[in-house]
Amino acid sequence: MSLESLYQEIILDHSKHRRGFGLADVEGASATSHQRNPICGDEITLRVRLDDTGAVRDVTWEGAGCSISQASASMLAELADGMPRAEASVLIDHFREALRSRGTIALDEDEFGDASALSGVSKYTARVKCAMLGWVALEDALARA
Amino acid sequence: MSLESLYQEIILDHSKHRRGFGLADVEGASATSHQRNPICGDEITLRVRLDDTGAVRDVTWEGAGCSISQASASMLAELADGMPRAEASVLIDHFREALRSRGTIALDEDEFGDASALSGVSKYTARVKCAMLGWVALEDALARA
Amino acid sequence: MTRLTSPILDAAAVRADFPNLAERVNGEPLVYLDSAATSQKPRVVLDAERDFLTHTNAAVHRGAHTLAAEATELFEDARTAVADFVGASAEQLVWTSGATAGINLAAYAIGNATLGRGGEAARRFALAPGDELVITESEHHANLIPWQELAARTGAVLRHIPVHDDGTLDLDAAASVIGERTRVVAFTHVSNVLGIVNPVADLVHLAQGVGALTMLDACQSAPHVPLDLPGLGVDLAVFSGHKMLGPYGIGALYGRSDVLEALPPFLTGGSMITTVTLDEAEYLPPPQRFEAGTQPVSQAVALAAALRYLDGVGMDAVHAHEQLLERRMRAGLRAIDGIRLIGDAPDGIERVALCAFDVDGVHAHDVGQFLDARGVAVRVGHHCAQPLHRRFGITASVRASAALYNTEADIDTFLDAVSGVRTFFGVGA
Amino acid sequence: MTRLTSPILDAAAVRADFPNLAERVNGEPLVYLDSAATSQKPRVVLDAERDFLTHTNAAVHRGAHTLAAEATELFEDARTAVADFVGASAEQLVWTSGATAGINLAAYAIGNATLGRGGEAARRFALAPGDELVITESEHHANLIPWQELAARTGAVLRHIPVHDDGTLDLDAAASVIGERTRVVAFTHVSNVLGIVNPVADLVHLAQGVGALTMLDACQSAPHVPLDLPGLGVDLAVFSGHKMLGPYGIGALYGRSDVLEALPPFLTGGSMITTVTLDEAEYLPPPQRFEAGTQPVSQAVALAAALRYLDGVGMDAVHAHEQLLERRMRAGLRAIDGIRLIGDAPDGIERVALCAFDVDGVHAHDVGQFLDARGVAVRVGHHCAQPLHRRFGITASVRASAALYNTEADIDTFLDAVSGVRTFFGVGA
Ligand SMILES: Cc1ncc(COP(=O)(O)O)c(C=O)c1O
Ligand SMILES: Cc1ncc(COP(=O)(O)O)c(C=O)c1O
Repeated sequence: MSLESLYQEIILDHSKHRRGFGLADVEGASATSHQRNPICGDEITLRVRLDDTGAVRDVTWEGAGCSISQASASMLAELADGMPRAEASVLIDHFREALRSRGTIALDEDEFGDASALSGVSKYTARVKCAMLGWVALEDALARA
Repeated sequence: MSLESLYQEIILDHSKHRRGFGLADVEGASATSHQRNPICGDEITLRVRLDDTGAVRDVTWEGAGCSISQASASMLAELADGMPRAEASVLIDHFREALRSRGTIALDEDEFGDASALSGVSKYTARVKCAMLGWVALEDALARA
Repeated sequence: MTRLTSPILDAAAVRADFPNLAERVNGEPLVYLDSAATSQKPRVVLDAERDFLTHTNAAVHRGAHTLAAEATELFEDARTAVADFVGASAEQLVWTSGATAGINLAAYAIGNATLGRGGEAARRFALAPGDELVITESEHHANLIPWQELAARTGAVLRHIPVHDDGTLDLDAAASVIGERTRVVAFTHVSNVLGIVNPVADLVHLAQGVGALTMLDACQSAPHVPLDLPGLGVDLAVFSGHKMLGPYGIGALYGRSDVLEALPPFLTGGSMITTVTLDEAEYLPPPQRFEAGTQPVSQAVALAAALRYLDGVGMDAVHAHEQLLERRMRAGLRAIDGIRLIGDAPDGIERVALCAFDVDGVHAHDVGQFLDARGVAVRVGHHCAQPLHRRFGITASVRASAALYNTEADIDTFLDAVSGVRTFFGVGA
Repeated sequence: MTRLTSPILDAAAVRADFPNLAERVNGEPLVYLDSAATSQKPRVVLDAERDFLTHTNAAVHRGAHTLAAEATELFEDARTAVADFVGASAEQLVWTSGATAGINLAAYAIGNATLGRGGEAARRFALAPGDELVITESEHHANLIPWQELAARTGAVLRHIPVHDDGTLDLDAAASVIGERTRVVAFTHVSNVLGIVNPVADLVHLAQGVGALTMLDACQSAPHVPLDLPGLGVDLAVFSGHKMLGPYGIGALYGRSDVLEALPPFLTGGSMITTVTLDEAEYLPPPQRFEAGTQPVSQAVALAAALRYLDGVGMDAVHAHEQLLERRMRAGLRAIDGIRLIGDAPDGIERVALCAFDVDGVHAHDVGQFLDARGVAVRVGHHCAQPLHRRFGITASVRASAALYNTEADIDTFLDAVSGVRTFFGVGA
């Protein structure tokens, strides 16, 4: 696989213009999660609010990390907004399954939007944790909310 | 090397009719040494008296061990009797040197008497400690005397 | 690799997989009956390690580069394979440098808990003066001295379960030794001198009854009987790679998940932490928490190959084959004048193919030398079980131990040689 | 095997001895610049281990049989060879499973002395609350966390010697940190992030002045510079086989004889005792006292082969060659826009061929991935030195490290790749 298919334009773009970046006030937030990747020292803090209908709102985050982890969190913030909580959980499960598939399951563009560009990561086992970081944080935050 | 040249008749004989076996009374003895071989658990206690001229007298010993260690102690008890202390030390040094020589140095019959039959042991590195046991005990006892 | 479906294996075919068995010793074909000390290794194991080192070698868990990622995958696959072999899951399997290191890990982790390390969760392991650690009289020094030292460091008391004259454990005594104050019961699955399979279920039952932690030394069972460690109900267990067709320098500690979760670390260093400052460190969950520093990576890969080989042959077939050898060896030794078997329990007691014995009038060392001249490699000495030898009134014994690659002909050569010992040394008849 | 007498070695000839270097990665020839993590192994090392396993394999130190005697000889010859390589004698060399295990051995042995183990002789190592252990800010976690834990277990206090902005040790600070209460000074010979050779003599002088024990982490110096550990005057030192062309799962602890004689044991089990009862054990003198259980025998033999190989090439030639690579790499990196070298001490400071750096605007992980696509294997992350990274205001860096088998062409390929990083990721110019 070529480097260009791992680092697609859209990934580099999200890693530079990070959607949801900058943590919202804790007031009004339903839950916060802090996650880190001990291998590279990357960290993320992610905050989420559930609205009256139980839908995911205002996914905001902060953290330092490689372009894959930053882009992935950015894409997630955009994608999850407005999603019913249960749907978000399913989304995260599907994402994990595809990323762990060692390239055998692609991320569907209809389901994952921009994040479908992360399909290539699943061939790089050492990078899967980078791409998962924000998603694990959202999963954890939802579990606490 | 054949087993028969390791276990010569004279060795088997000494191992069965052990000269000096049975520890003399501590009274009158100049020094005692206890030695053991941690690998096989063999032990020896050896006692020696130095007479007025400083000669080695009454080498007696007790202990359990393989036929090589028993024969070697028996031969030593016989050989060292009446020997000036300094000569005994040289004898022990020569014995050690030959046994560690991996078969390159033979034990001279004039110097070692019956014990010269132990030359073959030096080819069996694992058995050198067995043959040395009594000699190390005498060396140690002389150092304490 | 040899794959057989028959319950009894084809020892000749298996032998062909082990290059070392073709050696000659003192001009005689090698009859290797010292597998309880260390086993020989099949070609697939040597190849697995060399392949790894020549194609994939790189440090694991810490690299973005391709070699490191491949090495990490092989390493973690090996963990799963080894865990599988003993019925466990990968998170329950901690790499160690061998069984001795695994038992020390447990003893020191408990010692660390006693000194307040590991926080709240570890408090259940902390020992108070007068607490009791229980072992058996038949332990290898590896499952004895670490507990002596732990007792000496903490003020705990070491007690032991005696063995009967026939080598079986005295379970009545066990029931009274294991009591209120017992905190750990550490025992061997199979003694490396007696060859008897201990009644694990009974001991686990007694230990659980008083809330004591159990540690099983599976060194001498893992290569010979199908193992299901979670099924046995023990909290911790250890085994060594080099005794089960694998390389030196690797072994494993199995632990129940809740026990490993709560134990504080033992060795510390790289790759077992999350955040480190100059003042303190936070530790990863198990198994990584217990794996400080560079792990024996190529050895892990090779050990996995060894266990796949054993699985290919089939542990049931291995066991059945070795039972044949065991009966032949024991019956043969019983029939030779002047031989006393150590712990010769009645037939019907489950055993592995291992006999330790004393030859009347001939020192073990001399017996070993005599057998060696005939190409028969056995072990002589106390086999790191001095208390057990003392119990039987001897300081050393001769031990013959077989493995899947031994044949009935090996046993016969051995027996024939043993029957000549006393004549050669001029004792007996 | 390659033998050269010229002071500068023939890297192409050396390369041919390393099968792994012929691998291709992502379609590109492998440029392996991750030797500080683990080195590649020459064919003679792989052969030595395989030869041992296929011809001599047997448990050492405990057998009367021929194989066991041969194995024991090879094993003890290996000890002498490895001791020789660092200027020590065989009794001063303790086998360990690696450097991490060696440092833990020292820290736990001191902990055991503190708990009263080891009798009279060991009392000099016992720590009292408030006693101080000193490390440096640039230690690998392996030479940091074991001392943190020892401090936490004993009430001792851990202090550190800071580094200057250029990565060199602050010796003025060292002189004030090391004082009356200092009991141990543990420091690395060469940091695995900075590559700078620390002033061992100065630190030993300060430590000896207050009667403190010294522990040298020689992991990153042993493969690269001629070593004379007794000459350096340290009390203890460790290194790892896998970083010096040898196998995984083996390393050594060097100790001054009087220190090893007095230290109580750490790991306990078989082969390190004289007499064992159910209640207590008596221990052998060093080095055996510290070698519990089956040792990594084939790995010891292979490590000796690795060091004979290095001696064959000549450590002076290795050092001179690597100096060339070091200068080329550092000069090249300095010339690339947006690169910040970590601890870029002025020229003239002694170093090994290792550079860690930060690329402005691109995360280390991404840099590693980019280089990997070009076949260049480097390490990214904190390299088990989080405190040092924090000191320089970063969490991760990229590290390139060379060994005797790297060529100037390797360095150029690496530099060329690095110079393309920022453009690819769309940062900078
Ligand atoms: C300076 C330094 N010390 C200690 C270690 C630990 O060595 P090992 O992981 O082989 O135990 C390393 C390597 O990881 C190192 O670079
Ligand atoms: C029953 C038993 N336990 C423990 C050990 C120690 O194993 P290792 O020396 O591989 O650590 C052995 C083998 O020597 C053994 O037979």
